[in-house]
Amino acid sequence: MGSNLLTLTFLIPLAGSLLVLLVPKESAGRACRWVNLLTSLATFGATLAVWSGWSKHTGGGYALVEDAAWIKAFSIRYHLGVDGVSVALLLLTSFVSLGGSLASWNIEKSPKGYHSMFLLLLGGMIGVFMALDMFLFYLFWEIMLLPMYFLIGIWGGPRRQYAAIKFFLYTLAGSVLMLAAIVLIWIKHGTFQIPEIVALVKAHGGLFGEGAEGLRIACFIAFFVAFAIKVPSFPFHTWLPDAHVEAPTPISMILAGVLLKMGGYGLIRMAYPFFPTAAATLGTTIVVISLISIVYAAFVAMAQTDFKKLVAYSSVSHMGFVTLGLASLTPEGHNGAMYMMLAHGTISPMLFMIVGVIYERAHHRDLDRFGGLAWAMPTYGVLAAFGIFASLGLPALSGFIAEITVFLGSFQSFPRLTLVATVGMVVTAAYYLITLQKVYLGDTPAVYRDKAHYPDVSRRELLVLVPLAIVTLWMGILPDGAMSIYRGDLEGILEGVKAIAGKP
Amino acid sequence: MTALGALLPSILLTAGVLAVLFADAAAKGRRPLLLPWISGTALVAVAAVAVAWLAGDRLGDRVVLGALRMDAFTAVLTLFCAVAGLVSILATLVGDGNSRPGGEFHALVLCAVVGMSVLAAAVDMVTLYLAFELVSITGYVLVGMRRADRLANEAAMKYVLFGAVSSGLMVYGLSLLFGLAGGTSLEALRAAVVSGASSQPVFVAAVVLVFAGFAFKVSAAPFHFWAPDVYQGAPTAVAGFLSVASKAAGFAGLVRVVLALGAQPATAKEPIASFLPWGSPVAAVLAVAAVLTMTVGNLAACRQKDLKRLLAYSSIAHAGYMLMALAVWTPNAMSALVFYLVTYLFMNLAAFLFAGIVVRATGSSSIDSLHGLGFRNPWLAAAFTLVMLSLTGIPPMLGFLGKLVLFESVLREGWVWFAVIGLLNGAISLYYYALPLRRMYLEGVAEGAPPVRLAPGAAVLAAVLVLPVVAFFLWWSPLADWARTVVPSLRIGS
Amino acid sequence: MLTLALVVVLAPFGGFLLQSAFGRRLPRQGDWLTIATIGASFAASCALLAKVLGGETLDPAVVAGARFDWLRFGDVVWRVGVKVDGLTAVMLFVVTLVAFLVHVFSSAYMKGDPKYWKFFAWLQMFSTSMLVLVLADNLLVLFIGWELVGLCSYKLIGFWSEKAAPGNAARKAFITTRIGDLGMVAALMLVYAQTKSFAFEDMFRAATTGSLDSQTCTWASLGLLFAAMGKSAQFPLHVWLPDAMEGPTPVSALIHAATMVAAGVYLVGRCYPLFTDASLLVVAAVGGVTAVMAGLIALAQDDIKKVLAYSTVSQLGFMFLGLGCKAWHAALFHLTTHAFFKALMFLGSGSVIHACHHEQDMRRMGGLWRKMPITGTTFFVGVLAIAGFPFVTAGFYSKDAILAGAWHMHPALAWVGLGAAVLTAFYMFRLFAMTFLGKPKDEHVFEHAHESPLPMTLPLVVLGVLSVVAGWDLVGWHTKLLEPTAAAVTSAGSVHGHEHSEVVMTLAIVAGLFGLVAGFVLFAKTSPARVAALKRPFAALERAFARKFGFDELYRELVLRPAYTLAKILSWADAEGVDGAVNGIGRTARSASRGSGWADAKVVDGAVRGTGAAVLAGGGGLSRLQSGRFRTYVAAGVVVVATVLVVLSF
Amino acid sequence: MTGFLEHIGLMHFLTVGAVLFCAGIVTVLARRNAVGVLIGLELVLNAANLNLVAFDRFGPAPLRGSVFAIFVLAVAAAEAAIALAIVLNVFDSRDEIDVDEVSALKG
Repeated sequence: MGSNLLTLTFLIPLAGSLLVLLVPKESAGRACRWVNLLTSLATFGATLAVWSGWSKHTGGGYALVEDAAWIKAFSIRYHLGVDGVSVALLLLTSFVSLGGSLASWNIEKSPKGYHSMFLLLLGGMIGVFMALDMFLFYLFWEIMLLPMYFLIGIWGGPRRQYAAIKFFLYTLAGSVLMLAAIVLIWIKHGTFQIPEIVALVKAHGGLFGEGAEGLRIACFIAFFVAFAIKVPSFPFHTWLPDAHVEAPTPISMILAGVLLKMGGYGLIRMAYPFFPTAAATLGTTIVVISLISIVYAAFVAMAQTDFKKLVAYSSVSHMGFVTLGLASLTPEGHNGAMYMMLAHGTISPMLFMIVGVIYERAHHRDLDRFGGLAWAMPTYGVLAAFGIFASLGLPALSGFIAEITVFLGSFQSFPRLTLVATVGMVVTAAYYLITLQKVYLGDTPAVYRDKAHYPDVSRRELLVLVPLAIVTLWMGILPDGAMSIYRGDLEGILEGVKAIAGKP
Repeated sequence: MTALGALLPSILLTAGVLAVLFADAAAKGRRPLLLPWISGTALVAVAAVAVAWLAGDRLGDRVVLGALRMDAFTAVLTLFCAVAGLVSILATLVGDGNSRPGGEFHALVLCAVVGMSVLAAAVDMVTLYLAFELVSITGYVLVGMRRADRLANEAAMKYVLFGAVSSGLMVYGLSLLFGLAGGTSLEALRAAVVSGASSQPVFVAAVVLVFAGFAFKVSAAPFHFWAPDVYQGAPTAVAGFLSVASKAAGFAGLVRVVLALGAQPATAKEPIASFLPWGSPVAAVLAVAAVLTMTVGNLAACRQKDLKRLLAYSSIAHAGYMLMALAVWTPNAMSALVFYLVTYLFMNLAAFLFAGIVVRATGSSSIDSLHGLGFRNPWLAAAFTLVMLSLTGIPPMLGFLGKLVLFESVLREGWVWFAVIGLLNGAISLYYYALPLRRMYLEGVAEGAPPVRLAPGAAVLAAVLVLPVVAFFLWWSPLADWARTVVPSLRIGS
Repeated sequence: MLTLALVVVLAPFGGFLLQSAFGRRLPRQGDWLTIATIGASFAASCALLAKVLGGETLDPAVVAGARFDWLRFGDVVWRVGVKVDGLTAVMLFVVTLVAFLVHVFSSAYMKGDPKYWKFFAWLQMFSTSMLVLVLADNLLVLFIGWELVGLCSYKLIGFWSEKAAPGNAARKAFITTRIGDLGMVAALMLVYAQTKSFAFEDMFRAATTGSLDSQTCTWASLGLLFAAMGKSAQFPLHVWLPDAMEGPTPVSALIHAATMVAAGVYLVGRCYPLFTDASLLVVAAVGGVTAVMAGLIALAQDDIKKVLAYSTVSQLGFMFLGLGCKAWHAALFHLTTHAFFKALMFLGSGSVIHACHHEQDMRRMGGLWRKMPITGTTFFVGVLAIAGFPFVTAGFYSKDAILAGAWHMHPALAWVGLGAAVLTAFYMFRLFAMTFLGKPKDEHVFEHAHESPLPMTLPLVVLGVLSVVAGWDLVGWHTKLLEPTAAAVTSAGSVHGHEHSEVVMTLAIVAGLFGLVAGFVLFAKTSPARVAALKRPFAALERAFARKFGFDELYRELVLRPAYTLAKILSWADAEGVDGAVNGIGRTARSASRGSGWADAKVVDGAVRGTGAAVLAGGGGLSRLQSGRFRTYVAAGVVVVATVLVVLSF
Repeated sequence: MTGFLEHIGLMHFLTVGAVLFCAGIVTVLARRNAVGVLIGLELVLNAANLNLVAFDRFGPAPLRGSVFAIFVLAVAAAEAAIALAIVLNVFDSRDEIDVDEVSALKG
C-alpha cells in the first residue's frame, strides 16, 4: 500500500533516542527532557495517524501493511501491519509513554542515558505491536528488554541490580522457548508470517500435520509460558513485585501500563490462533492458573506494607482476568480480556504515579507510616481515591466493565471456577480500602502537615494524572467507544480459533 | 590445484617465521618495530591466498599429496586462523603482558597458524596427528612465554602435561584405528567402517580415545579443566588466540574424523521429538559431550569473579553449542557450525581484546576492576556490553544469528528437547554475561575513579571487531547463503 | 414522560457536579443550590406520580429514546434504558421526598462543619445513584446504581473520617455490602448465560416461559436475595448497620431509614418473577428471623440512633417476610409507610441530639417533651405509626396487610410477625419514654435542651402528617400504583390484594396496644429502680442482646483473622515460596557442597535468588572439581572415558 | 600353556601394548613429580608405537605404520623437550614441581 507510516511510527522514538545522545553535555538535564517529551508527543501523533489510517482501511485483514523481503535465506520479511487490536494497544502505548516522559521530568542521574533508553524502549514496544513477521516480533521483543534492564538497573531503588537481572532472565528464558517454537513452525511450514500461518491453520485444521498433536501442545505451552511470564500469570509472576518496587516511577508506569499487555497481545495474536486445539484442551488449566493469579495475588497484596508492592500484586491480580477471559473462548470473554488490558493499562500507571508523587515527597513507601494525606494534600487525596476506586472495579469506571464482561464470558464456559474468581472482587475491595484508610484518611501526623515538604500535586503531576483519570471515566461510562476499535478484528480472530477448536 | 599451490599458505608462513627470526637476530637485542609488520604481512598474504581459493573455484575438492584435501572447508578455516593470528598479534600490542614481544612470539604464532591450516585439510592420520601436535606445542610455549610470571609458568605446566596426556590417548586411539583401517588415510578408515568394522568392540574404544584428544583441543567436558587455569595464567591475547583459533582447528580436525567414523549420518529414527538420538555411537558420544560441556561451562561461569576465567568458561559453553551441531551431523548442521565459528571468532576475539585492555588499564583481571567503566569510558563500556550481549545470543547482535542458524539445524532433525536444553543454557548464560554489565553500569561510579584511557590503536582494533558484531545483521543473508556453499565441498552424506 | 424521568435523575447529578466543583466558593457553601436541585427532582417525581396515577407508564421498548445500545458483543447487544411504572413512581416519590427533607434538615444540623459543602455534594450523588437504581430498566444498570449507592454511603458514613471510628465503619459497610454484591454478580452471570440480556422484560419472559429452568431461577433469585440481605442489613450481613451510625444523623435518616436499605426490598420486589417457591420460603425465613432478632437487640440498646437502626433492620425483616409470603403489595406498601415514619424518627432523634449538644445516650435524657414540644409530638406520632396504632396511623394498615398475607401463607409465620410487632411497639415506646417522658436524668443536658430551629422541625411535621395520611389510600394510590405492577410482576394470582381477615386485624391491634401499654407502664410510670429489679433475671439475656449476639466477634474470628493470616502466609510464601522453592533446592545443593567452603554471603546476595541460586549450587559443586590440581583434572577425564567405554561396550 | 607361546601373533603385541598403555596412565596419575608424569606419558606414546608397528607387521599396508611410529617418536621428543623446559621454569619460580602443590589457579 506504499504508505510507510508504520515504519515512521517506530522510527521516531529510535531517532529521538539517538538525538538525545547528541545533546551537549552541560545542558544535558533540561534539554533531554524536552527532546523526550517532544518525541513522545510526535509518536502519539503518529499513532493517531495510524488510527485514522486504519479506520479508513476497508476490507478485512491488516491495514497500512508494509511488506519487503529482508533475509531471503530464512524467508524472513520486513512485514508490518495493524488491525484493531494493535491500533488500540498502540494508542495505549504512546498515551502511557507520554505520561511517562512527563513523569520523568526530574531525573538527575545521567539524564542523557535515561532519556535515550526511555525512547529506545518506546520504539521497541511500538514495534512489537505492529510486527507481522514472527522473527521481527521476536526482534522487537528482545530489543525492548535491554533498555528496561538498564532503566531498572541504573535508575532504580536499593535492590535494583537484583530486580533488573531477575526481570531480564525471566523474560529471556520465556522468549527463548518462544524462539524454539517459532523456528519449529518455520522448519515445518517455511514461513514466519503470522497471516500465512493463521491461514495454514484454517486450511489444515492445525499446524504440523496430522499425528503431531503432542508437538502442537508443546509449542502452545512454549508460547503460553513466554507470554504468561509477561502477563504475568501465577507461577511466573515473582519478578513483577521486585521489578516494580525497584523501578523508578515513570518506568513502573510503562512496565505496568504497556509491558504487561504484550503478554496478552501475544496470546491473542499468536498463541491461540496458531494452536486452537491445544488451547481448547489446556483451557481448564489456564483458567485455574488465572484464578490462582486473581485470588492468590489479591490475598498477598493484602499483607503488603510497601505501597508500590501492593499495587504490583494488584496488577498481577487484575491481569489474571486477561488470561481468564481469553481461556473462555467466548465473545464477552475475549472482549472483556482486551478491555481489561486497556482499562488496567490506564488505571495502573495512574496508581503508580500516585505512589510516585508521595514517594518523591516522603522518600518512603511504608503504608503504616502514612496517615491523613487527604487532609494535608486535598487534590492529591481526591485523585488517589479516584485511582483506588477505579482499580477496585467501581461501576462508571473502566475496571468494572472489564471485570463484568470477563466474568460473564468465562461463566459461560467455566461456571463453577468463575464463581471462585468473584471472591477476588471482595478481597480487592478489602485491601484497597484498608490502604485508602491507612494512607489518606485518619488523623494526619504532624510531619505531613508542613506545606513546604508536602505540597499538593504540582501542575506537572496533574498533567499526568488527569488525562489518565478522564480516559478511565470515559471508558467507564461509554465503553463502546474504546471497544469498537478492536471488537471487529478480535471477534474475527475468535471465530477462527473457535471454528477449529471445536468449541460450541 | 598443484601440490605447490596447496602448500602455498604453509610456505608463506614458514618464510615469515624465518624472516622474523633473522630480523630479531639482526637487531641484536633491541626489539625492532619491524617484527609485527613482517608477521602481519605473512598472515595477510595467507589470508589473501585463502580468499583467492574461495573466490575462484580452483580448489576442485582434490586430495593433494595423499594427505591434504583442498576444499572450501579448508580455505575457510585457513582464512579463519590467519585472521585470528593477525588479531591476536595486534591485540598483544595493545593488551596486557609484554606489549612488544620478541621474535619468538611472532614465529610461534605463525607456526601455530601453519599447524591449524594443515589440520583443517588433513585427511591422513599422520598429517592429522602432526598438525595437531604442532598447534599444541606452539600453544604450550605461547602460554609460558613470560618466564618471570609464576601464574604463566603454572598455566603452561598444566597445559603441557594435560595436553600431552590427551594427545597420548589420541595417538593410542589412532593406532587402534590404523589397525582397523589397515591404512593411515581417513578414506581407508571410512571404507573399513562402511564394511562393518564399527561393530567390533575395539572400534568404540578407539573412537572414544580419539575424541579425548579432540575434546582437549576444543576444551569440551570432561577434558575442559585446563582451559580456565590456562586462560587466566596466559597473557590475554594468547588466551584469545587459543580460545578461537586452536578451538576452530580442533573442530576442523573433529569434522574430518567424524566424517570418516560416523559413516551413516545420525538421523534420528522416528521423525519428531526423539530425545536420545542414538543414531550411531558416534552421535551418542558427541550429544552427551555437548550437553555436558554446555552445562559445565554455563554453571561454573556463574560463580566466577575473574574476567578471564569467566571468558574461559564462556568459550567452553560455546564449544558445547558447536558440539551440538556435530552431534546432529547433517550437511545443514555442518554449515551451521562453520557459520557459528565465524560469529564466534569476532565475538570472542573482541571480548578477549577488551579484557586485555581492562587488565592493562586497571592491572587486575577481576570483574570488580570494571567498576563504573560505563561512566569512565562510555564507548569502551558500550562496545563491551554489545559483545557480551552478542555472546548471550540477544538479537540484533551477530551471536543471535549464529545461535539461530545452529538451533534451526538441530530442530530440523527433530531433536526438540536437545535444542530446548541448548536454548535454556543460552538464557542462563545471560546471568554471567550480565555480571560485567552490572559492575560497569549498575553500581554507579566511585568518586575520583580515573577515566580509563583507550590507546588509539586499541580503539581501531576494537571498532574493527565490534562493527561486524552489530552491523552484520543488516547484510545477513549473503553471509547465510555463503555458509551453505561450504557444505557440498565437504562431500558429506556421499 | 421521558423528560420528567431524566429531570428526576439529572437534576441531583448536576447538583453534585456543580457543588463538588464550586461548592466551597458559593454563598452559604452551596446548600441552597443542592436543596434547589433536589427540590426540582422532587417536583418532577410528583408530576410523574400524577401521570402514572393517570394511567400512563413509560415502557422503554415503546417510547423512543428511552433506551440506547450501550455495548455490543458479536450478535448480543446490551441495551440500557429508563423504565417508569407504578412501583418506580412510588419509589421515586419516597426517595426524592425524604432526600429533599434531609437536605433541608442538614442545612441546619450540619451548620458550622468545616466540610459543609462536601456533605451536600455527596448527598446529591447519593440521591442520583439511588434514582438511577430505581429508574433502571435492566439488572446491569440497577447493579451500577447499587454499587454507586454503596460508594456514596461509604463517603457519607465516613464523612468525619479524621477520626478512626467513622473510617472503620465506612470500610466495614462497603466490604459487607460488597460481599452481598457477589450474590448479585452470580445472579447476573446465571441469567446472562441463558438469556444473553439483562432487560427485565426479557428476563421475566424467559422465567415465565421456562427457557430459564427453575433451578437457575432459584439460584439466581437466591443470589439477588443475598445481595439484598447485604444492602438491607438482613440477618447474617447486618453487622455493618449499627456501626454506620457513626455517620452524621441526616445521613442515617436518608440512607438507613428510607432509601439505601430499602433498595434491597425494591430489588426483590422488582425481580419477583425470578423467585420460585423455594426461594420465597428462604426470603420469608430470613425476614422473620431478622425481624425478631433485631427487635430483641434494639431492646437492649441505649444509644438512640442504634435503637432506630435495629428497628429499621427489624422492619425490613417484616418487609422480606411479606415478600416471602407472596404479600408483594403489602410489603411494598409497608416499605413506603416505613420510609416516612422511620425518617421522621431519625430526624427527630437528630433534632434531639442537636439540642442536647450531640448527646446520644438515652439514659442521660428524659422529660424533653416539655422543652421540645414539636419534636416530641412528631416523634410520638412516629412511635404510634411504627407500633401500628389502629386505624389512625399508616403503619397499622401496612403491617396489618403483611400479617394478613403471612397468616394466609402459614399461621406460624404470622405469629412470628406478631411477636416482632409486639417487640417493636415495646422498644419504640421505651425509647420515647426514656427521652421525652419522665424526669430529666441529667440536669446539664436538660436545661441546655431547646427546640430546634424551623428548618429542622418543618420536615418533622411534614413526615408526621405523611405517616398518618399515607395509610388512608387517599388518592387510591394503592389501587392505581401498586396493583397493576403487582399483577404484572407476580405470576399466578397468588397475591390476594387487600382483603382483611378479621382475626389477624384484631390480633395486630392487640399486639400493638399491648406493646405500647407495657412500654408506658414500665418506663414512664415505674421508677428506674424497680425497672432494674425487674430486668435482673434477664441480665444474661440482655447482655447477649447488647452485644448483638456476638456477631461482630464471630465474624472477626471466622472471617477477618483467618483472611489476614492467610494473606500473611501467602505473602511470605510468595516472597520465599515461589522463589524459595527453587531457592530451597539451591540451598540444599549448596549445603551438599559445603565442603568447598565456597558459599560466602556476598555471592549468595549477588546471585538471582530463584533460578540463580540453583544454578550457583550446581556451579559450586563443579568448582570443587576445578581444584587447580593437575591430577584431579586428568583423573576426572580418565574416569569419564572409562565409564563411557564401559557403557558403550554393552 | 605352550600353545599360547607357539607362534607369536598380532594379539600378543596388542596385549603388551594395552598393558604398556595402562601402565603409562597409572604412572601419570600416581606420580606427584612433573617429570614422573612425563615418563608416564612416554610409556603411553610407546604403547601406541608398539601397536602401530605390530599392525604394520601383520597388516597389509606397506610400512605405513612404521612411518607413523617414527613421526610419533619425533613428536614425543619435541613434546618432552618443551615440557621439561616449562617444568624448569616452574622450578625456578617455585623451587618445587610437585604437581599437586602447583595449584594457585583454581575455582
